[in-house]
Amino acid sequence: MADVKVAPPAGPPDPPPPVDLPVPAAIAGLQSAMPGAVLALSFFVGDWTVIVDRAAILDVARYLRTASGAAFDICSDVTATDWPPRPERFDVIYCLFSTTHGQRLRVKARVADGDPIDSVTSVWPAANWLEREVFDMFGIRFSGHPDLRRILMPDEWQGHPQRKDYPLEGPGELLLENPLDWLKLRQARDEADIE
Amino acid sequence: MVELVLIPLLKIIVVLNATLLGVTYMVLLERKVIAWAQSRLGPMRVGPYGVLQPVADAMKLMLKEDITPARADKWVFTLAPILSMVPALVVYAVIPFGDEVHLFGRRISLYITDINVGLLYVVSVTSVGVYGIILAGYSSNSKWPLLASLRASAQLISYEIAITLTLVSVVLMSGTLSMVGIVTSQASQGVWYAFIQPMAFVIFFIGGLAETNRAPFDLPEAEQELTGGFHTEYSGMRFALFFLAEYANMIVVSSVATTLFLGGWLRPFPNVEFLSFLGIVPGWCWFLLKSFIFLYLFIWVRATLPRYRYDQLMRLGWKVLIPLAIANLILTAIVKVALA
Amino acid sequence: MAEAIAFYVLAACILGFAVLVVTAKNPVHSVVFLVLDFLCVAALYVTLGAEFVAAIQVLVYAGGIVVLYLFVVMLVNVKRPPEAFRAGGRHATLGLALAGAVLVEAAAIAVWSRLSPAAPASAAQTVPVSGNTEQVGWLLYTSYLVPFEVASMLLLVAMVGAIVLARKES
Amino acid sequence: MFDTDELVINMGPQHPSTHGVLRVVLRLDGEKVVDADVVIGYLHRGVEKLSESRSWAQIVLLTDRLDYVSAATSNVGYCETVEKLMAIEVPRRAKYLRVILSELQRIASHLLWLGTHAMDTGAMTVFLYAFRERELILDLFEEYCGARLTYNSMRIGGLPQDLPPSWDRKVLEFCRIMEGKLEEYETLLTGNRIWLARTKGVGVIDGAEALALGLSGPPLRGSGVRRDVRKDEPYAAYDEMEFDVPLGVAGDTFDRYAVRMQEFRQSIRIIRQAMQGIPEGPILGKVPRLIKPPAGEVYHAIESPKGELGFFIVSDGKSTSPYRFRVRPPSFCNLQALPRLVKGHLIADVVALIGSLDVVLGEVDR
Repeated sequence: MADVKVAPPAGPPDPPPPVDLPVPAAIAGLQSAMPGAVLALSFFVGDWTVIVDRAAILDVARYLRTASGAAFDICSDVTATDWPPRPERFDVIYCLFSTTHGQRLRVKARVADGDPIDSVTSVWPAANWLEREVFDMFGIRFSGHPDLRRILMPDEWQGHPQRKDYPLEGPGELLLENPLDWLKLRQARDEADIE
Repeated sequence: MVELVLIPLLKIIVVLNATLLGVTYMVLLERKVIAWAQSRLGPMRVGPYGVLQPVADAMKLMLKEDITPARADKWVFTLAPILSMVPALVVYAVIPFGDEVHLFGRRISLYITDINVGLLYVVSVTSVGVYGIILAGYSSNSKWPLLASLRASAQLISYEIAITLTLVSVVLMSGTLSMVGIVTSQASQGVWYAFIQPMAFVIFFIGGLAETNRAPFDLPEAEQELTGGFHTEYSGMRFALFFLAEYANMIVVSSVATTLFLGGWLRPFPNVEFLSFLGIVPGWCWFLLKSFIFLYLFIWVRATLPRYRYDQLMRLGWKVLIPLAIANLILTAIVKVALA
Repeated sequence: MAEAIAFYVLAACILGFAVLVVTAKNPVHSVVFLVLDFLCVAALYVTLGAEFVAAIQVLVYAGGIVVLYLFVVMLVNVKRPPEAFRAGGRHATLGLALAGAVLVEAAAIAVWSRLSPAAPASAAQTVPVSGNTEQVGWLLYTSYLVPFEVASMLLLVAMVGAIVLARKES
Repeated sequence: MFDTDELVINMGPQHPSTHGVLRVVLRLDGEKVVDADVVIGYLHRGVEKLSESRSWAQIVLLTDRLDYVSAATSNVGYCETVEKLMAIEVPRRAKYLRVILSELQRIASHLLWLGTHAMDTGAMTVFLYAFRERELILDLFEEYCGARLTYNSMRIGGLPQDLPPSWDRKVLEFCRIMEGKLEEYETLLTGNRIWLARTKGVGVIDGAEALALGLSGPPLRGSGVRRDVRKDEPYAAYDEMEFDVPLGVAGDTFDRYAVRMQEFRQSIRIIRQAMQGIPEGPILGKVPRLIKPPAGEVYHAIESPKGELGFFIVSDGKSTSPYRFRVRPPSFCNLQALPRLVKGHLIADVVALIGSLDVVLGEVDR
């Protein structure tokens, strides 16, 4: 797929909802309850997205989980997207579903490299492993997470593979310059464990 | 000299070889029967219908590298398979395969010896077999086998109690501990003890499954839980010894059950006159047939049932089987005294 | 003659294994030697014509009680540091004292039985049944009924006590 | 009095009952599990990263290798997501065929679950019976698309080919056989005292907690939560199908088992309806030759045999591969509940619980 290199996009388009489309009650409620938290709304191919302030994410989550008009009791997914040219390069995305209202909502927060974001595990315990995966793959730290470790990659791995500046073929010689050294290191550590 | 040394020696050689051959073919039988239960064919490649499969298995196991784990307790690791195999073979000394046959002008009894504490001998020798499993688990220096050996020691001791209690009921009926004596007393009383001691028979069967680590009580070697159980770290011939010991124990249990409950070498309904034409079949054939039925039951159960959990196994042993066995024993004693 | 040879060989084995039980560094090895010791004792019983006692010896001691020993040894972490073997002054004196007491007792019994040897033999002659097992049973339920029942009560009490001790407060 | 330690033991990554390369670090008190830590990633192949340099059509192949025992449903999920992104109208016949293939796949996947779950508890005959019937489904798939495991059976906009001749008769014949065989499995397990003892009351989780922990699919429905993507957010032709969502009550291993056993029957029911009502017409919608969706983000979920399988895809509108490709794997999220479920149970229950969650490590690790 050697197609022509184009400049990397600076961010998602996040098209605003059409003016004549009624905003769902849950989003309207969120906007009125926490006016400062919601930065923008987006609507695309039938999916509603709320872009919120990073600092307010835990409050937003708590509201969406508990408010009767929202009651998003399922946290389907927590993931992230990397937009390197943007100053706040990461989008952390929460896919929610409400079993009472049968509707979906995506919540997005922008995070700069190195900045932490509050963990929502206290609201949705399901987010535990999902946030670990985001940490593992993107290096976004979740403050207040009970057990923030790598999950898919080995513990001693360097770098975060899903970032756009991470090469597809892996770190190559950078990490495994001499695999034997690495093996020895590991063996020594294991033996120390046994003793 | 011939009577004292040669004939017993020949008997021992015949019994040991027959046992080992029986054990290897027991493995094939099990694979075949389970395969048929599962709509498969089983071994088919080595020899016609796979009949030479045991030979191939034995060759493979003997030629395989015999690995001792680096941090194993070496001599206990070597001792364990021997400890589990020897008791399983020694028991055959008192099992009466038949009455007497006339061969080359001599009357030869079809058992190696008949000692007056035969049944106790069986129980005590088999109780030593548990050491093989426990020491294997301990000496492997691996956690899964250790767990398995803990399971095994608790399981075997618990079920031994229930089994021994059922045996006492049988002894009450027969009035003797001699294996031959128990068969002859069934002949003289004209009934198999399975019919007058059905409870003891069932408890003995269940306990026998547990004592030989067979499904649904195969916890010490539960592959899905303990990755192979106590013999996880064994390979080659030492592994084969464990395997052979298990099957030898199965044959022991079914032989003992046949002797105690199914009239040993007696034909069915030994006191019914019009069935006397069955007498043309020699006694040892009846014995083998009955043992075979028992072995088939073992295999059938394995193909059908899921496995018990450790706590459930213990509960069944201590809270169901042992009280039932004691109740049966007391009832037998009362009836016996009342009739006397 | 053959009996004497068997006795001395077995006695040597018993003593040798007993020494190994005490000296083995690994508690599991000790237990294995103990089993071998018990098996030799059972063989000794057989040479004395007491098959029943021999079978019971194997069944109860080798096959039952020592399995529990092994169970406990494996379950409880008894890997002691090497110092524990060296600095055992108090235990050594206690052990020597106990061994001395047992020796004195054995000697006393030997001397006493030499002085009045007829007592146990006469009891066996009054038994109206023949056969090893039957004789043991007869004696247990006639001459020794009370000690037998007391012993069983003692075991029951011990068992209940063990359960009470092991039970966790819930 | 005595010094007793907890035993730390590694179950896996090479272990007969961890269904692949799952590793569970158990802290044991005797045989009782005090704590469990699930270690995954041994089968991580970087599917998400890899997809960012593959064309949209090639990714269908990668989705085969997520849940490799249920490739067709993953194919459906991915294709529907791209269709949603590109607003492609899929012909009704293709929608019906997707339902049929999905449900056949669901039966195949549940059969594998049933066999391995029973095998883990020691009932080995059920395993071979289940594989015997699964073979029939694999034959059907082989006849349809030529493959037996990684089907690559969907295309963006529809399906690669129409049904082979007389395939529909074979499917109905399979449904007939399967109904009889279900009775056979239930005879071996459902009424079996040992099976009941091993599954009832093991790994109990109530509905609210199951939702909070992110369970989906049969494990969630086993706890009595009525949540099925096929009903809540119908896709393909599920809105035209009539079927029930089986629910459990106690939320234990047995209920999860019972739910799946009922789902077999519901799947057969759906296949029969779809076979009856299948319309004539094209099987591929209007799809541009070069697939290049507009810039934007989309999330779409389907009900895979394991639970809610979601795809979150970001397109930048310029390149011929996705900018970000994210799979919401149901096995991953279900497995998260394992430490909670096994706590206080015995080792034997750990294998039963891994079995009752029905995880596929290809999907967990991606």
